[in-house]
Amino acid sequence: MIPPPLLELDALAARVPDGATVALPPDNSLCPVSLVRALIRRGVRDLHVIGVPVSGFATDLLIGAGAVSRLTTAAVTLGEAGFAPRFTVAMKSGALPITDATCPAVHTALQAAEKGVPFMPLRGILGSDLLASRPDWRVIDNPFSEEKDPIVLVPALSPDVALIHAVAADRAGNVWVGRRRELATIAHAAKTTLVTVERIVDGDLTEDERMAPGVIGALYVSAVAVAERGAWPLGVLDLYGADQKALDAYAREAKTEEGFRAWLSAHVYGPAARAAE
Amino acid sequence: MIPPPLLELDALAARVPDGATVALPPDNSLCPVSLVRALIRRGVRDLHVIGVPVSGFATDLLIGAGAVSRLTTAAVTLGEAGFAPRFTVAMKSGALPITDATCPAVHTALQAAEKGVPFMPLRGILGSDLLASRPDWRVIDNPFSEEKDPIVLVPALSPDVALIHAVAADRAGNVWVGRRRELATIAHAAKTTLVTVERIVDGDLTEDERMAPGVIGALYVSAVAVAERGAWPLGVLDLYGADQKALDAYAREAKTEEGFRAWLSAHVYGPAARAAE
Amino acid sequence: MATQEERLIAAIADLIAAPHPHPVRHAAVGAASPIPAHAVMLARHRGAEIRLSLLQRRVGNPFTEGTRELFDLAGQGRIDLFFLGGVQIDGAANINLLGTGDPPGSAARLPGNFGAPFMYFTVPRTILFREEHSPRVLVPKVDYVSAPGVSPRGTFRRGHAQALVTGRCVFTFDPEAARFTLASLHPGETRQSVREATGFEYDEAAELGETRGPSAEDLAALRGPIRAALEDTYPNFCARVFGAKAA
Amino acid sequence: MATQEERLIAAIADLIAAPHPHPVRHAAVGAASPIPAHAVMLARHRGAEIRLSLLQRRVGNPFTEGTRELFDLAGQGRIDLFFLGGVQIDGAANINLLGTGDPPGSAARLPGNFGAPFMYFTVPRTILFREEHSPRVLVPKVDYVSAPGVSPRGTFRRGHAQALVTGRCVFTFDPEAARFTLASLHPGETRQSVREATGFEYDEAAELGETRGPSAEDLAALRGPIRAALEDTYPNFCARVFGAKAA
Repeated sequence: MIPPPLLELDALAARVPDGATVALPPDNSLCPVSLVRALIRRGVRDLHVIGVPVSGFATDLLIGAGAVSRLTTAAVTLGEAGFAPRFTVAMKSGALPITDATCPAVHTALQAAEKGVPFMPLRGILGSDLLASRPDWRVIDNPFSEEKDPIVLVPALSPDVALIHAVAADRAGNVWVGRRRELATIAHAAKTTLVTVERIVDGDLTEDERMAPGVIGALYVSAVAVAERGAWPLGVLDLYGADQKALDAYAREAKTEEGFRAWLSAHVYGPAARAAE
Repeated sequence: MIPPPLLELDALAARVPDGATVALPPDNSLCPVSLVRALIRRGVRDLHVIGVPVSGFATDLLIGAGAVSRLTTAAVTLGEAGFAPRFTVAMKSGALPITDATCPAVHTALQAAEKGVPFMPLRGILGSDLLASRPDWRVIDNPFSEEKDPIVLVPALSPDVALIHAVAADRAGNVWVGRRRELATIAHAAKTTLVTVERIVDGDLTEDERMAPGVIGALYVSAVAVAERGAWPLGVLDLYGADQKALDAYAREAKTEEGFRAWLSAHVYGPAARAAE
Repeated sequence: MATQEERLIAAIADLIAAPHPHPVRHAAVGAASPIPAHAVMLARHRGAEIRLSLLQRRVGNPFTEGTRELFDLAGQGRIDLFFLGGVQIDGAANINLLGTGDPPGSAARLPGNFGAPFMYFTVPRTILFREEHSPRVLVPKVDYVSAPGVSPRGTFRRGHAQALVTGRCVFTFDPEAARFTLASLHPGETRQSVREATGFEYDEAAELGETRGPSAEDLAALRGPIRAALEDTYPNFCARVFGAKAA
Repeated sequence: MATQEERLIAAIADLIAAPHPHPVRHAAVGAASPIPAHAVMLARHRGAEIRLSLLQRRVGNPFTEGTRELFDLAGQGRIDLFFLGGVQIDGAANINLLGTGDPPGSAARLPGNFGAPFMYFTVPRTILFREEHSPRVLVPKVDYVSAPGVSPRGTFRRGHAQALVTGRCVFTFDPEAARFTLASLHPGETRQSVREATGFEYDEAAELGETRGPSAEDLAALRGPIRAALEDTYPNFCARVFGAKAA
């Protein structure tokens, strides 16, 4: 029962291979932005990014940095800050192949992997152009219905790597994500789960009945790194809110390639950015 | 947003109609024994009891009291106290129709109801006599496989009533069950959820990020009653352990009809039993 | 004097209270939908017993199973009312959240489908809301169907659009005919002005009145207790519509 | 001097460490299986890196998603080793947890299938364990197949029984032949005594030695640190097998 290793942030980023299928939580759900910055610094390439179920700031950074070769997601948005600028540019230029989805289908695909079944059904979707664009989905007649009852089957999705940010890890490698249970589903479904945390805590989180319900158990966790304020400029539950000014500034500046490069220089490559991590 | 009503225990029991399909958690998972005793006092009849995923002490009481007309479960046991005596007698006499299951199939059936899909697939089971005994299950060929790949489909199960015991309820009707997330699944899947709790707490459990992960939200809760030590002789998380002596005594005494009646007199109908609730 | 936003809020609150085979006990509203959220709160203030789940609140949101719970709730049939919009809406109530052009998204790419392809089927009442009422939004045929307005018989579907509320009018929707009917005009609009701004065909109610605005009591509630309840969730909207915060 | 239980623990620990295409990184053990739990702990004490999940511990169990998590873990392929028994086991490694007679359960009804019909397929290594070794347990054909020992090609199955450990001997299992082979005899047993106590047909290893018992270091570990670690989970077993608790 060796616990998952506690690494430096850059060493954690080094565990994401080029070409991997990488699942990322949405902006409001413990998104590991520090880790994404470290990935950009290491020059990661050719990622297939999965938005669980939607994508935002972190994915827009990766797209802008040229690290994404395919995107599967139900939507890409910066929320109140508006459209995701590098995503918008990439879609306009046709440079980024996208596999559109819908939120519950992303959850369903991950839950199928979580349960170890090859597919799960999902209501709705019939008659949409989304369905027409997903040859990997199937429509069957519900075998339990006397009458014709078509239903969509979504195949299981097991990402190579899940990247998540958590509030805390204990020394056994258990991590606490609170009510964001979709992060647990990502970790259960993924082959490898890399976690940044705000801090390391003493004791065993699974031994505390009050904390245990919000824990992802160590057996799903491949490695951990500490990244204080590791979701910035996004927020973490009630620990800190999103930095709306920083997000608004990004949404404005990153509309141009030049502005995006300047943002990277200041916040990803700059000595201040490195020192902050 | 009227919260679910806070009732007396007997009034809660009155909300379980005769003939209902009733889901009960296992002995180690916040089983509402006080409520089951109240049901027996009110003379409930003709229940179809679902063990989620297995059955124990509470179900044995209901069987002995003649309240059960069908049982669907993956197993019936008193754990360390041994076989469930009234179940064993009922099986021997052939008086109790049983639909055997397997633990993950019970979870799968409830999760299908939780997601609002008519079925979910499940691995394993093929070639077992269990499968042969479940004409309500289907085997299809996995539509995503090139090669022959038979897989079982389990239909969704939506109990009429879920009966659960929780650590606490707040005044909005949110209840805290901690890591026993299968209770949340039961509540999500059931049409009506009746909850006994150890105590009522101030504040809103969903507003506390530390408590929220263990909460079943009020919108799933139909009514609440306070039942202190409401799982006795079973235990509740780290609040109190199972009363092994009481369970051993029950397992011994309830082997005969006479002994079971004596147990009911002392612990269900007796004035002391009523006064304790 | 009511603002345009307050009028739209009142119009939607009227639709929530309108006779309908499926009563609203639970409405869910997304982060980008302040007007629908205020409408649900106004309907409650007027006496309807409705649970309102505000999605994506950072602190204290009602869900304890992550973002999946909303969709599970809808799948269970526990959400009675949801709001959808789109970059395009057509006369059969098809909605497009993805983008325009051929291929879709080549002219303008929007964020994406979100949960619409699922919610439009599983929630029994949908109110379509799009403030911009122009021929580029209300089109004869959407460039991309995120979710269809109607489905063939034999398709699992709990309901359809109840109505479409725009900055100019209220349309009701008849799923049997797969057509909208102009039901009321906002102040300053005419049959003609709506006809010119609408790219799809629709019917007109014989009696075509003005959309009922908010009462004095509605306005007091919106600017007082409802604002107080929603200010944390929609700070920018509240500041813009209701003015600077009272100290 | 080792007790019978300590010998069985050592025999199972040897099986866990035996060469096998699927290494054990994570074993799950149920509440009713103290001997397998101690065997995993002994294998760890001997140096294997194995995570042990003790199911149904009231406090501090490793699962945070309720009882479902065990089965999800197995479905994901994250449990490498599980232990199963049965009221009957036959020569093709079919197991019966439900009951005997015709119809099954009419002669003796056991608790039921639990997770066996799923776990036997999804966990790559199963060690069958039943202390009673008699013709009524080890039968030619089980009265009820809770889970089959082998499956036709094309059936999703990660593995099979690795071995069957009883109070008399160790059998290994060959899923290709669907047959057991007597691999070692516990002290005091002979080829003949096992043959007479076994209701199913099986093969015999050419070299048939005595089941290796626990070493002095094994015994010290079992009676010291392993007991200390498992005492809370299996109090009755520890008191019976290891004697009164040291103060």
